[in-house]
Amino acid sequence: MNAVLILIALVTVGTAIAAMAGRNLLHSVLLLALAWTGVAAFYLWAGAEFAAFAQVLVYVGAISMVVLFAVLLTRRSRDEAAPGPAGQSRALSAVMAAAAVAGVLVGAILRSPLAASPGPAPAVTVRQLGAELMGPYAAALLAVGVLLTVALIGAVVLAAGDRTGQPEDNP
Amino acid sequence: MSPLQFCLIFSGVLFSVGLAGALARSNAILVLLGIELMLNAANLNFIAFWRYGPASAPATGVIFVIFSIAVTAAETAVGLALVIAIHRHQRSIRLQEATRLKG
Amino acid sequence: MSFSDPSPLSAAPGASVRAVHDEFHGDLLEVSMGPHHPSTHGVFRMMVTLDGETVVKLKPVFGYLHRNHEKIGENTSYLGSMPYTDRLDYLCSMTNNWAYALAVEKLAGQAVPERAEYLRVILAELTRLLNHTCLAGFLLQDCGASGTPLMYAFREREKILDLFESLSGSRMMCNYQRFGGCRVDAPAGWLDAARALTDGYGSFLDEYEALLTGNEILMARTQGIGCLSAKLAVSAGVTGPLLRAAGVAYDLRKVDGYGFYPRFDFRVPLGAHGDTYDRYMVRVLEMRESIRILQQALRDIPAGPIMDPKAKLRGFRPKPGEVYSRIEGPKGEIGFHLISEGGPNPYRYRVRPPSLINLTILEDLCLGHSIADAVVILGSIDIVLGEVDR
Amino acid sequence: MLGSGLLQGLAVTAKNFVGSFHDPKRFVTTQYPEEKTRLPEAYRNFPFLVSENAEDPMGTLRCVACQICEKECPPQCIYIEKSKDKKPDASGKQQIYPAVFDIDTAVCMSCQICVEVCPFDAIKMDQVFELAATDRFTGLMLDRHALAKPNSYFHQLHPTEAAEVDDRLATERKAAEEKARAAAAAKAAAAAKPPAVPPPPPAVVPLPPPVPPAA
Amino acid sequence: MSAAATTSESFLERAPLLLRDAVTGFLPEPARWLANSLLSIVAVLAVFGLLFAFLTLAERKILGRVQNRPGPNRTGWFGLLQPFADGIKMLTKEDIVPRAADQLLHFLAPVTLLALSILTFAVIPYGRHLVPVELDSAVLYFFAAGAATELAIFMAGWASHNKYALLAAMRALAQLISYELPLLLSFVPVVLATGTLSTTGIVAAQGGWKWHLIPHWIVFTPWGAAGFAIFMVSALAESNRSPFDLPEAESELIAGHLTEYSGFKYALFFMAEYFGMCALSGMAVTLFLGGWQAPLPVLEFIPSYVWFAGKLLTLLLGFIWIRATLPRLRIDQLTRLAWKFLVPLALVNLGTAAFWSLTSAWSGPLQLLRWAVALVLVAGPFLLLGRGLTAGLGPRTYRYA
Repeated sequence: MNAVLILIALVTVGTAIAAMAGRNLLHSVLLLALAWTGVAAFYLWAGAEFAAFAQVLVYVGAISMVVLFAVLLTRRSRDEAAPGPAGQSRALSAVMAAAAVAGVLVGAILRSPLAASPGPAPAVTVRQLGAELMGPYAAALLAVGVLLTVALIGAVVLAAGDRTGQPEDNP
Repeated sequence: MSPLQFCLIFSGVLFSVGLAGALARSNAILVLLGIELMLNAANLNFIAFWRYGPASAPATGVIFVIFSIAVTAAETAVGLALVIAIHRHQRSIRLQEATRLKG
Repeated sequence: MSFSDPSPLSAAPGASVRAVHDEFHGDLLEVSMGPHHPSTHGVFRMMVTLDGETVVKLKPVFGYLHRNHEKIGENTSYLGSMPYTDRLDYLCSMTNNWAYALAVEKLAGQAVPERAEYLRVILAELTRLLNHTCLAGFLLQDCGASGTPLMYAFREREKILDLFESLSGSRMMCNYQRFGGCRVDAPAGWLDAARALTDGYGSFLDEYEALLTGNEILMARTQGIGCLSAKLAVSAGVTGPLLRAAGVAYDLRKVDGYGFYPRFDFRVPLGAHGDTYDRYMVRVLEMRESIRILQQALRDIPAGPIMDPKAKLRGFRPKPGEVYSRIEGPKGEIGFHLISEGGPNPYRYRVRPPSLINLTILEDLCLGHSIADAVVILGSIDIVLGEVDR
Repeated sequence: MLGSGLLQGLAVTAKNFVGSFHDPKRFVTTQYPEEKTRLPEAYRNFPFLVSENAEDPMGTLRCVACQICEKECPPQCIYIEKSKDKKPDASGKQQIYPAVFDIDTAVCMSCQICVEVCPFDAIKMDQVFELAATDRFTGLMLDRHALAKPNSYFHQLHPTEAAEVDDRLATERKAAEEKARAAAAAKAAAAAKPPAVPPPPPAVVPLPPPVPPAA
Repeated sequence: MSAAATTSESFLERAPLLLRDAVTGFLPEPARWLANSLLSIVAVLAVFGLLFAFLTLAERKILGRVQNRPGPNRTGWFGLLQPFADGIKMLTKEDIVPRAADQLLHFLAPVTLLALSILTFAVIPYGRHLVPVELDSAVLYFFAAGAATELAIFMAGWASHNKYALLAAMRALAQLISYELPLLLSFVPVVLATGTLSTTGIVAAQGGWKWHLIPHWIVFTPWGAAGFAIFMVSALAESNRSPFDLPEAESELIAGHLTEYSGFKYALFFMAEYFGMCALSGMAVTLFLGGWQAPLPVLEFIPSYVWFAGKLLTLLLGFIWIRATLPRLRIDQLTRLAWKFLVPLALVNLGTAAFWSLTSAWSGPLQLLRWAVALVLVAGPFLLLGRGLTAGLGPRTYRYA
């Protein structure tokens, strides 16, 4: 099964790099949708069926849509024309910083004695998940619900702008 | 290299890619997407430890991921609303130009 | 964001469009709808500037079907222009014929026998039924119904066209009226067939209204959309059902009382809002009134000659003069302006096409509404490009 | 209530769906090439030239090339050249005949004005509408041979009108004969020559048997 | 396809399994599993491919009859060969890609769309023993795969580099974002009542009859009927069918996202639309109409897959009937319908379902009270929200001069 895992990792990281480096914003978003699907594939591989489908539903089905919508709404903005020298040096330093972070992380991971427990994937049914969510995690669930509601309202308020304040000029 | 280590490295690389994107790009939407990628990398860790780590409560990792996804959805919604608001005021979504708090 | 347009009912046409335009300055999309587009009713083009889906500018472009009608009319004999009038508004050739014949008769001082006058009223009202039925079908097609209302409309229209065919020999290009009467008398059984059609038309309208008039989607798509104020309608010279839907009681059948219309008892329906729904409903109600006129005319039509014996077919040269004559066509006031110098051809031949003049208010109606509404509003104006472009 | 209008509409379409299986008033389409609708008598399409005799159409054309139709035709789709000589027509009278008579059916708009203005009832409207041609210039240009159809064909297409026309022609011919006879008699009387001229032979040509129209 | 059949069932019920075993029975175990999976893929594709072909014909015939005309009747007996003639026509047509188009996305869009819509077929239980893949969270899988289809429509619209297509892409996105929510919310009560996300489990929970007469289908409860209605309206919108066919509104946007597609790519879109319609109808049957369960105990001798097919076809005919009747909504009305009507209704319905399952022990006169309360909870919000939605609209009276 490791070959599958390596394939998933390669596809995910590859699409993510292509998305982050790409010139075309829309291609980036679509490639990222692919990367998110790769992450979902990893969840599926690991046996977390529910999380995988939720990932696809939320990321590919909703978030990428909203992002695409935002891209279309802002498509005429005057940027992304040509990164100036400042942009290039910034990109270079950003990549270097990220590479440093990656180096630290990988080094740390490789040095740590992380032995995988050889057992099979822990089986978790939807019913179990539901029971957990309603039992020990009920408070967290409520908090997330409140957070989502607040975020929704906030997003609407932010995006709607101040249309009401405008004068009604009848031609 | 154990599978757990491989998964963690996978997640670490994904995190770095997201970080690089978030730092390097000036387009607000792409920065947001880089952050999304970093969050995903974190979620990968949850699942990896849930799968290979020492046995804990059976559903903990998955539940964390589910919460994380929900929070990410909220974050994206607010973030994109901000991007649109910035676009409305500045006619641009370059973060360098979004320097004023008041439109 | 254009998708959150709160309620089109509250906005007068064009209201706050400029404000939105300024806010999103530069984000406009210019779409050329037509000349080949499924719902521009012919070779008509709308240069639409869209903000999201909202129309902020609309420029009608026409002339693709220009055929030099008026110049040909100056170089053809009076009779020779008659078949060309069929092709103005090719859905309503009978009323076009009548309007033209009326103008020439006025010019030449030609009398018309009683039976011919009755026949003209019958044919004009049948034409009105035909036109309004078609319009209702096309309007619903523009609203996105998958052809069903249009097919029902065409099914009934066929019956009227069959009547026209058996009377005049042609379904659409009737070329039936002559100066001083009608070309041929109705064949045996024609009047009975017309009576049967008239009596059955009410039930068709009932069914059609059951399909559509109470339909919530249709109401949502048409009520409050494209409101035409009475002021704008009058100052733009709009006539016909559009004007009456805007609440102005102006029907040439009542105003001029041409033909034998004063002999018939009928009412003129008036709208209150001037929106697309009113335009649709006023036409439906007009059809019901037309049925009443038809029933009276078919009851009262006398026997007798169809053509004034003094009328001349060949060598027709009216004395010098100038006339303008108009009738209430299904689409509005169709008029003919003729100047004679005593020759076989008119010196000046000019048509007042209702479609063209009604079309001039298109932008005023569409501003601030979405592109989907623009299509429906265009449909509700009821244009025929043959008449717009001539 | 929201939705009642929609349900009403659905009921109407359902009624039509069912009705299309049993109600001929609703189901009105005809399967065209196999099944043809009956054309009304008044139906008109493109003009044809009436000849008295099916055997000799060119010899018995009613047209005398007066060119009124050519002049009156609104789209000017008729082209006529008069003959230089005269030939006897169906009644044996010497007449000018059309040496060329072309109608461009690509231009013709089927208005029937040529029929109305013709003083000789020589041009009438045909009912053949399946006229597709592979060449739009020559295929739709009909010459006098293609245009000539016998009177019996006219009778088939428009029986009422044809009977009227025959009546009228017969009366006119009779009147002409009467006039000729009267003129001859007057002439004879004026000449005051005792032996009377024998009456001319009857000029009525028996109608040819009806032939089926060229479909 | 799994689950061993018990021999007590009728031969017809077991026939597909027997057929499968006859084909793959000789193979050793791992290869057999693979062969069985392949076989079910082939079976699903063949059945739904043919269904697609004849559904297009049925749609045209029914539309024709509704419009008082015969519909296609020239190719073959009753026009039965029409879909194949159309297919050949589509295959032989020139494939045109606009020069300015995003070539890769323009190609990928129809492929992605079709692939995703085929994916959704995997978890629908077509019969007692006919489930291609049994998943614990099958319903979630179904909607995850279905949600991604709109991405493909967006790709098509954007890649065409055409203004109409771009407008269609915007509409498709707005439509998806709006209708995903009521679609998901409408089946949550079902999950609540059955306690499972597995399609087989949901169907199994709807088995049995009350008084040997009324099946325990979810649609026969007040909240189930409301949920079914919400689900079907949202399914209409999700599958871009009339009256919600805004992305390809032909009277406004020519053909929307399909404007620049021709030939076989166009056919793929067409196929995907019908597959999506079939899959959503199949899911509606599974969630609300008892899946493959027979409506009456005496009718159980008819194999389960026949019942499923019957219910599926009924829903599909409903889709066609609606298409034949209704005009199209406008995009803002469409989103308003979703956010101001369907979503609140679905949320209230969730409460109704909760009430229903909490009071499942009530009996006697309390049972009547339970029905009354549930009906009020369903009808009240419907009437109130409906009034809000149609505020300012209504039939008018006209005066005469």
